[in-house]
Amino acid sequence: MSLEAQPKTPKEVEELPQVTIRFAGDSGDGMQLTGTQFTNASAIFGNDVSTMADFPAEIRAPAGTVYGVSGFQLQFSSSAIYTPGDVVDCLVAMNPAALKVNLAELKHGGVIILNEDGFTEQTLKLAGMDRNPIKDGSLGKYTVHSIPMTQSTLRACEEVGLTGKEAGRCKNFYALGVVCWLYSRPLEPILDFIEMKFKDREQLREANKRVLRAGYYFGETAELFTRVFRVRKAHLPPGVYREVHGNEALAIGLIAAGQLANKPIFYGSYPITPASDILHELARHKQFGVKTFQAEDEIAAICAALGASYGGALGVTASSGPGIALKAEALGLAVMVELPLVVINVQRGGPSTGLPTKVEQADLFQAVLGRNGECPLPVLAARSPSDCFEVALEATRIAVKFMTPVMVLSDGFIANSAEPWCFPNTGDLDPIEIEHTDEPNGENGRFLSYKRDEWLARPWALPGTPGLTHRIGGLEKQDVTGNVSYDPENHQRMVNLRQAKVDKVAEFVAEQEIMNDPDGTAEMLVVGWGSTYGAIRESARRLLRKGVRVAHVHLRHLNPFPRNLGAIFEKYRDRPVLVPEMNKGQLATLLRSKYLVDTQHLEKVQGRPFTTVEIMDAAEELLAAKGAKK
Amino acid sequence: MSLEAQPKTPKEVEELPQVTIRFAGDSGDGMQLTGTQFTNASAIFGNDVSTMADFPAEIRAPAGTVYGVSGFQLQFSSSAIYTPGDVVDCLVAMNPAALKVNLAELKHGGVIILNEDGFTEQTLKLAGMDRNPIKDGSLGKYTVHSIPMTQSTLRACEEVGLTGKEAGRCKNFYALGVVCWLYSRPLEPILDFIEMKFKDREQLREANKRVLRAGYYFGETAELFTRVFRVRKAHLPPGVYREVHGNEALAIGLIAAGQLANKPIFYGSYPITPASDILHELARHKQFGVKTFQAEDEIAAICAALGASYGGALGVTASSGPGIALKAEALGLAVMVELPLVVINVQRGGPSTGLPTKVEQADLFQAVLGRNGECPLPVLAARSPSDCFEVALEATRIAVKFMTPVMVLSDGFIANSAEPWCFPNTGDLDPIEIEHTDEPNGENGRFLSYKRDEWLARPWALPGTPGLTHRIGGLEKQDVTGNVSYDPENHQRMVNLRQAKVDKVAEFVAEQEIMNDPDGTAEMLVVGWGSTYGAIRESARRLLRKGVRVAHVHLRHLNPFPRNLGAIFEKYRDRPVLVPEMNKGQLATLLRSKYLVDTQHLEKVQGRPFTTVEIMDAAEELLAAKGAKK
Amino acid sequence: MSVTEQKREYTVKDFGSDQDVRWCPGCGDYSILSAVKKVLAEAGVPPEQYVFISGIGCSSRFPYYMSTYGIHSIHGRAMAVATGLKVARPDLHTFVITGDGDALSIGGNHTIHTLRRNVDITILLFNNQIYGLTKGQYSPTSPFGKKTKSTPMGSLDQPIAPMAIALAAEATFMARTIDMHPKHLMATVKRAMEHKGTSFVEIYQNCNIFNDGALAYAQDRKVRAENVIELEQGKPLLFGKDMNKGIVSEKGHLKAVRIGEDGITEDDVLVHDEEDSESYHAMLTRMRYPELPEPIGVFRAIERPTYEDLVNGQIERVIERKGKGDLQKLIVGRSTWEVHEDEAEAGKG
Amino acid sequence: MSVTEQKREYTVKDFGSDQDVRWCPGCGDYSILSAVKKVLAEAGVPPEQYVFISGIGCSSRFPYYMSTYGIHSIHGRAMAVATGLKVARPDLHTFVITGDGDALSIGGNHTIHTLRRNVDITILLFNNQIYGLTKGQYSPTSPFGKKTKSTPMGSLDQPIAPMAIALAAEATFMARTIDMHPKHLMATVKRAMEHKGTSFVEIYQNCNIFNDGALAYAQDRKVRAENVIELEQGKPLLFGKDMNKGIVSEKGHLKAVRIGEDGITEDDVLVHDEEDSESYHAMLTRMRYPELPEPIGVFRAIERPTYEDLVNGQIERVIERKGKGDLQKLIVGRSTWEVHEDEAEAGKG
Ligand SMILES: Cc1ncc(C[n+]2csc(CCOP(=O)(O)OP(=O)(O)O)c2C)c(N)n1
Ligand SMILES: Cc1ncc(C[n+]2csc(CCOP(=O)(O)OP(=O)(O)O)c2C)c(N)n1
Ligand code: SF4
Ligand code: SF4
Ligand SMILES: [Mg+2]
Ligand SMILES: [Mg+2]
Repeated sequence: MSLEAQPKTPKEVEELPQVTIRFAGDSGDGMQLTGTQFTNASAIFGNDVSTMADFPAEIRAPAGTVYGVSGFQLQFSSSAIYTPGDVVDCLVAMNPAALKVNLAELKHGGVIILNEDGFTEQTLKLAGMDRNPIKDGSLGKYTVHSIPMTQSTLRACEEVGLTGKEAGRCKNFYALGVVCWLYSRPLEPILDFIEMKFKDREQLREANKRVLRAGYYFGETAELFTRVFRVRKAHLPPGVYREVHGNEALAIGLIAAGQLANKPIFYGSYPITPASDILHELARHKQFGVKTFQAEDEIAAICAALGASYGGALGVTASSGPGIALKAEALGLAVMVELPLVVINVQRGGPSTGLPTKVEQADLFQAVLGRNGECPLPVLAARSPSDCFEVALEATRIAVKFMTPVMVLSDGFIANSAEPWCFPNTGDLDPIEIEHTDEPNGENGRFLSYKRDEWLARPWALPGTPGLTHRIGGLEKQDVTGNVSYDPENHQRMVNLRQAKVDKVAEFVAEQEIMNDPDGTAEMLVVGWGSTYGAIRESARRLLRKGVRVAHVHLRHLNPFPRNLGAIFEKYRDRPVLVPEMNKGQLATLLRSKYLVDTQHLEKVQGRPFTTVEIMDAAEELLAAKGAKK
Repeated sequence: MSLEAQPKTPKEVEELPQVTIRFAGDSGDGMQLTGTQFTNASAIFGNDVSTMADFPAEIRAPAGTVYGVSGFQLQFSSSAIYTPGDVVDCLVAMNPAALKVNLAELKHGGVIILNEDGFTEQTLKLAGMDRNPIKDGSLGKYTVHSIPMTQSTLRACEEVGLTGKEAGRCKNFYALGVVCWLYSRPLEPILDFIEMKFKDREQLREANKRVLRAGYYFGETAELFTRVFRVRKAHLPPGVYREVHGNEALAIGLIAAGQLANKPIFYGSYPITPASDILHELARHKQFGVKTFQAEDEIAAICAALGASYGGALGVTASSGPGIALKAEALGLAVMVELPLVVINVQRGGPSTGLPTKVEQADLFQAVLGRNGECPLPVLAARSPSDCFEVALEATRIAVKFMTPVMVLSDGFIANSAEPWCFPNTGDLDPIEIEHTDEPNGENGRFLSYKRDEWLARPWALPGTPGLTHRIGGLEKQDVTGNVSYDPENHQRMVNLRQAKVDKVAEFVAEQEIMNDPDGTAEMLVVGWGSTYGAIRESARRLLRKGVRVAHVHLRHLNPFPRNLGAIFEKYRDRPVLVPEMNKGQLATLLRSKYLVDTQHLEKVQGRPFTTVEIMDAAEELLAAKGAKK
Repeated sequence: MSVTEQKREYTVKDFGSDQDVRWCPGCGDYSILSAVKKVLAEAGVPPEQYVFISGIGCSSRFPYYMSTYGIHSIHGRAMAVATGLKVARPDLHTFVITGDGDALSIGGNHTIHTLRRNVDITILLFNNQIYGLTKGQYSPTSPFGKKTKSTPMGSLDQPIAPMAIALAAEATFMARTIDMHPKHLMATVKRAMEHKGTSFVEIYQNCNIFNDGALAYAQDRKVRAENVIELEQGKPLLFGKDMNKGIVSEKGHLKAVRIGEDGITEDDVLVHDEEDSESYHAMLTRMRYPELPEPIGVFRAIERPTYEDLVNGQIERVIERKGKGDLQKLIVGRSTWEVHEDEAEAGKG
Repeated sequence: MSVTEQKREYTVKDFGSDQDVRWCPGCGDYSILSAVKKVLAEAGVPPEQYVFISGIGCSSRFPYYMSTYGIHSIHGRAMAVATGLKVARPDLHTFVITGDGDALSIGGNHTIHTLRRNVDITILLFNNQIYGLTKGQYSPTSPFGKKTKSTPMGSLDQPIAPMAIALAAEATFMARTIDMHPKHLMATVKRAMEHKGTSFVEIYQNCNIFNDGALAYAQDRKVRAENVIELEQGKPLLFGKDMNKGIVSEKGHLKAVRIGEDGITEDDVLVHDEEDSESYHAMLTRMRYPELPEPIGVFRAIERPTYEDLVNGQIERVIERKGKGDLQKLIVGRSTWEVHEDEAEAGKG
């Protein structure tokens, strides 16, 4: 590690187990980039990291307004972590609005780093502040560092030859430099990034480098900081890591599925927040034969994907809640024609347009039950950014094995968060085996398009194959032959078969694992799904440290449920079951009806993830209540 | 009653408590009309009646094919009945295909009336029959009357001056005449009908009258019939009755709602089986100011209805499962903007296009849970054709009282069935009171579009009103003001408020009634919803006659559940709870999760209603199993 | 939409709401907002008589910034919502605000069906040739080969012309105007409002964040004259800085010519006629940059009864013939029978 | 759709399925089915190379009656399904069978977007001006004032012309033909199949149950010549029993004239050109009975790369430049770091 990477005059170095920083500024201030770079540097340094982005719903609201504030939070740690942090240790605020919006989550005594130049009469007014908090003493309980970042940035760029406007835009790297110094971060990975990003733009490259260093040296030189902090490397399982975002991991997972199945991916989609980035990502990887299709709407997107599947491609479509609603009718068709299809819902706040850039888990009912008729399909949920890769692979395996559409649930938190990913070696990934029928499977050379295999899947016969011509469609079809049939008993049989097929997926996938309770003696059970994983896991671990034993079951399979889930509830019978969800109890409803288990619900429908403390408190309260009852 | 109405030479008259007849023929044979006329005559005579239509999915499949068979079944009775009958006493079949398709449901020893002329070599072949069943003795266990109806019809029309083709089309009235004689039905109502229907077509009028009488007199004269049957008047509650079909009753109910609310109905819809007839019916009643809008698709239909509601009309939209799926996104908007809207789903067989002309109850999940986000709305179900009227009224009351979309579930059975309706006097119907805010409700003359009343409803301020301008939309809004808000706590509050509002509907509507168990000692509880009403009610009554006491709870309110439903389950705790549904247990799922009650499910997903016997058997088995366990 | 109420005095301020405008600084939407407010202020009809209905998109935030009634509905469906409102409430002045994605991608079908019905509403389509709100994917009006987030190697769909779609949908009023040409913009919006029936206005709008300058050929004063023809009723189709170029039709084939060259005189040039005929209007819709200059102004303005008038007309006619509906009669239906007290023994619950 | 495979001998029977045809006796759909089977038999491509995709409607039952591959999809979405299939499998000959409700009401938007993309599929739109399957409601092509089940006093929507919509959607091939004119029907279907790109064929079809005779003016041999112009490449737009009437354009305004009257000669008459130009094609789409005779035959047939070729072209170009995708490289991404055994104490599960 070069000299640059270590504070040269360590005034006083305090070791911390972990730190949570939030960068906040205008949408145009580049806070997402700043945060990502800091994360990257931390990960490469060897910390465990977890991030969360918080976008405004507006593209670029007028500068200085509270609704235009864009935030990026990360936690970096010397041990394994699972959340971007409950409370913020250090807040970087580029203007009054950013300060105002984020102050509540800063811990008492936390560090504030302000761009002093951003606190003008006008920006204060825009943020609805009467007085300048830098001056009025209202920030007394925090450690405030007010730095004229814009000025300093301009000065650092003086000789580079940028316009003032251009140079001003680099101020986020100044802030980044300051923070790097304060938390003893190496600059090299960031300098490398600048090198690559501005490969062809000499002036910008030079400017950003200078500004970054200027911020860093300012920290070193200024009398402002009496001590700096250090977070040691984390003890992660050995292996090679990269950082990955949720939507990115979904895209990589889909491409991997295509490669492992030796099939082209056809991705039909209509842009929608927070799912669009999957489309953007896939469109960049045409060398894998991926075909991306930006459709005229969500219905066309899913229908095209289904058509592609009929032709033998791996049809995939993605959207968020409102767009998934539009796909419901076509999903019914997919269930009826029994073709493989992967449908991804990156959930956001609802109902209706709701909170488009915020997180929520309220589309579970829609995924499992939101269609006309008896219309079952497997539903999987990813629990973290890197888990998206696994889930994309598994969803594809199920889709082709069972000839069925599969729904994958992610959410706005996972989509835009990053975490270290101990990625696999492609050689270790099981191939996805697909057999296309190429011979008649009935008597007298007849092709029976709905004759099922041992998994109850029908054959996937590709158009173009001689002797296997057949017609499929949305009308009920005769068992085995696939001809249209209005026969009453046949309908019942087909309804049962479609259900039985989906139920059989439970035999195909792994049993449910119980975490945090090796000997089965935990005092309670917490059941979760999706992106609450990190918060629940973290709280279970922290409770353990307090001597409270909490078993954690985190469901990837939401339909059908894992085959041993009933047994798990049996096992924990008479112990409280807590189900924390970012909705009003959707998983709880499904569990209660299926297992008649009296779950306790912890809900948070606020467009932001659970904090660890919220879950710990709920668990402890529940135990206390139970104790009191005894 | 005129002479014509009574068989002149009653060979032998057998009294029957009730009779089930099925008319079956080609789609073009006029079987629906024939059945309707017989029903009408029976109702006017004083029987209780219940009917069921069974259409093919094809418009008019080639004559003589099995998939082109159209059927109409009715039961008429000397006591109150609730179903169109389990097994058929008398089958009228106009051709081999009609015989083939319907024979299985004829009781042993039942009567078959055949159009002998319809059994040609060609039609036999079309029906896939090697031999003529009239001649090969295969119908030995039935009483078969084979009558050359086409010939006789042509002869009866000889002097009227119709073409042979036109005359031939009258043969259904010949069949009707025969059946009227056999069951001692008066001809007068039918003759009146012919008079009216062919008001302007002298020849057809004459021909049909002659043919009807010819059939009747044939019965009287022919040696074929050794006895005729009579079903006495039923002892119905006193009052004036009419016959009504489900879709018709929905239309009348909506119009009544409009009149009682003093509001125009705006009905936006896209045609779909089996909902289209509501549109057709409403379009005929423009004198009530009803505006019907045939939209370009289901989405436009609901959006237009919502727009109309914003303007102060009563917005209504209807479809069937696949079309309701398409409305899901807009329903979310309706929930968010909190405007009154009635959404009707006339359910059919699913999933996907499924069995478009058949009955099913598998859209309950879709109605209650099938949207993105936490998106609650009240759901009501009609239990019989005439109940549709009540439900349409109640849905409207709830929609305007609570400012919410309301989903009404009907189904293909109710839609096309008829029953006697002891219709209300308009003077006895409560008006629907609507108050449109016309003054600012906030301080300083501000209008607060989301300030709620004691029912948690927001004000319905109409565009055009000075001082109340406001904007609504699908983004989350601030409590009270209705401004767009991304605030986390506000989102939770609004999600809770929307749920609380819908939950409050339970306080507004009646408590759940328990039938068939006045003293609470029944051995078991049967819970149903929708069109299973008749079959459950009938089986409960028949079980009672056998000494088996079964309490019957039939839910109109599926979301929220009636406020005393929990108490009812408490009351029957430890007694079996049977939930018969024409789906795989959707209501059962909701009940189980809400009340943790271990329901037993009886499912039938065959595109046709339960028979009484099926439910009786299930109930008895359940009791036997319980007995055995003891 | 006809504005016939008694006029009072209003100012632009009367039409602005108390909500902060949240578009990106420099966005073309601002000038459209300001033009619309000005036109309304001049119309003299109070704010509460207007309803602005939008779909989803940057442009669709518009209603929040007006002090009128409004609905920010769902993506692509604003016209359907507006249709229902207008049929229920013909007295209200109803605007639809939409974008090129909202109106031509997901909402394309509603656009067509609204136009053919001729509901009396005013549609303003903000065409920035991009999806703004979702951060920059190509739209149905983006040129072929457009590089965007979703098409890093260029888009592959042929763009469609909103005016061509409108005519195919039997629009009674269609016009095009430009965000950066405020006078023309205001005049066009005013004409659209005054039209009785669906008026459809395409507004070229700059998205300076994701598609800056895409429409500069028409927006930029410096080049506009060469690339745009300002349509005027009864006037020949002339263009160019010196107005010395014109459009001729040779047996149905359009050509740009220079007056005075090859014996061409102004008489050979097509003459604009808003009212007549379809085939001429059809030709106008096919004029596209860079092959031909693009017309701006009112392409077509014809009379046809509005949908809501027709709906009400049918109701009135029935009532004239049969009188107002009698609910009791409807409920009673065609034939009834009575069950008397003494017949009633076993009840039917 | 281009049919280039090596030809073998097939008969009509090779293309019929074992399913009974369930249309009403007398329905125009029968003759279309028979014509398509004949054309395919002649094309010499085996049945398994074809896929017929339909929506919902009477017409959409078509695939069941063919011995090819097929999907009877959902209402209005056949073109989207076909697009996905064709992009995934450019080798298959893909047909879409649709109705006026399916393609222009609920599916109108997909029609537009499919056409502008120019996917190489053949669309046959059975236009019977009615919703057949749902038993007789008016459709987007029903004439104004049409009395149907849903419009007992007459419909109030202006009908749209499928050809006008197609051109507005930038169709590369559009044609019209008639169920009762089998020779013309077969020739037109054949041309459509041969076109490389989306071909859009409107077929006038009689629904003898719910709309009998609605299109008799064009179907009936006795009157057809007066009401219909058979387009032929390079030939003047003449019509009438004696071919003595023609169509002229006066500065873009179309008129029917009689040759020899008012000094009009055949030279004044418009000459049909499938390839050039948009404005002429636009005029053709506006010719509607009874004001003008209606063209049948190929309106427009131009060349433009197909969507699937463009998609594949981009993929090939990238692979040429960067080589085939390397999964491991993709998974590894831009920057990684390693955690060594000795650093690992507390695991992360
Ligand atoms: C059903 C649905 N699908 C997708 C979206 C995401 N979305 C919102 S606006 C938009 C397109 C915006 O483009 P345009 O209509 O041109 O408006 P602009 O932002 O350019 O003004 C999209 C795809 C959505 N909100 N709802
Ligand atoms: C989502 C959905 N909405 C409505 C329907 C009902 N429906 C089936 S076909 C049809 C219209 C048929 O008309 P057209 O496309 O002209 O076909 P035709 O029957 O005349 O051949 C309608 C409304 C449906 N099946 N699905
Ligand atoms: S993204 Fe473009 S269209 Fe949207 S507000 Fe910003 S500049 Fe305007
Ligand atoms: S209803 Fe009309 S279109 Fe449908 S099959 Fe019958 S005749 Fe043909
Ligand atoms: Mg746009
Ligand atoms: Mg049709």
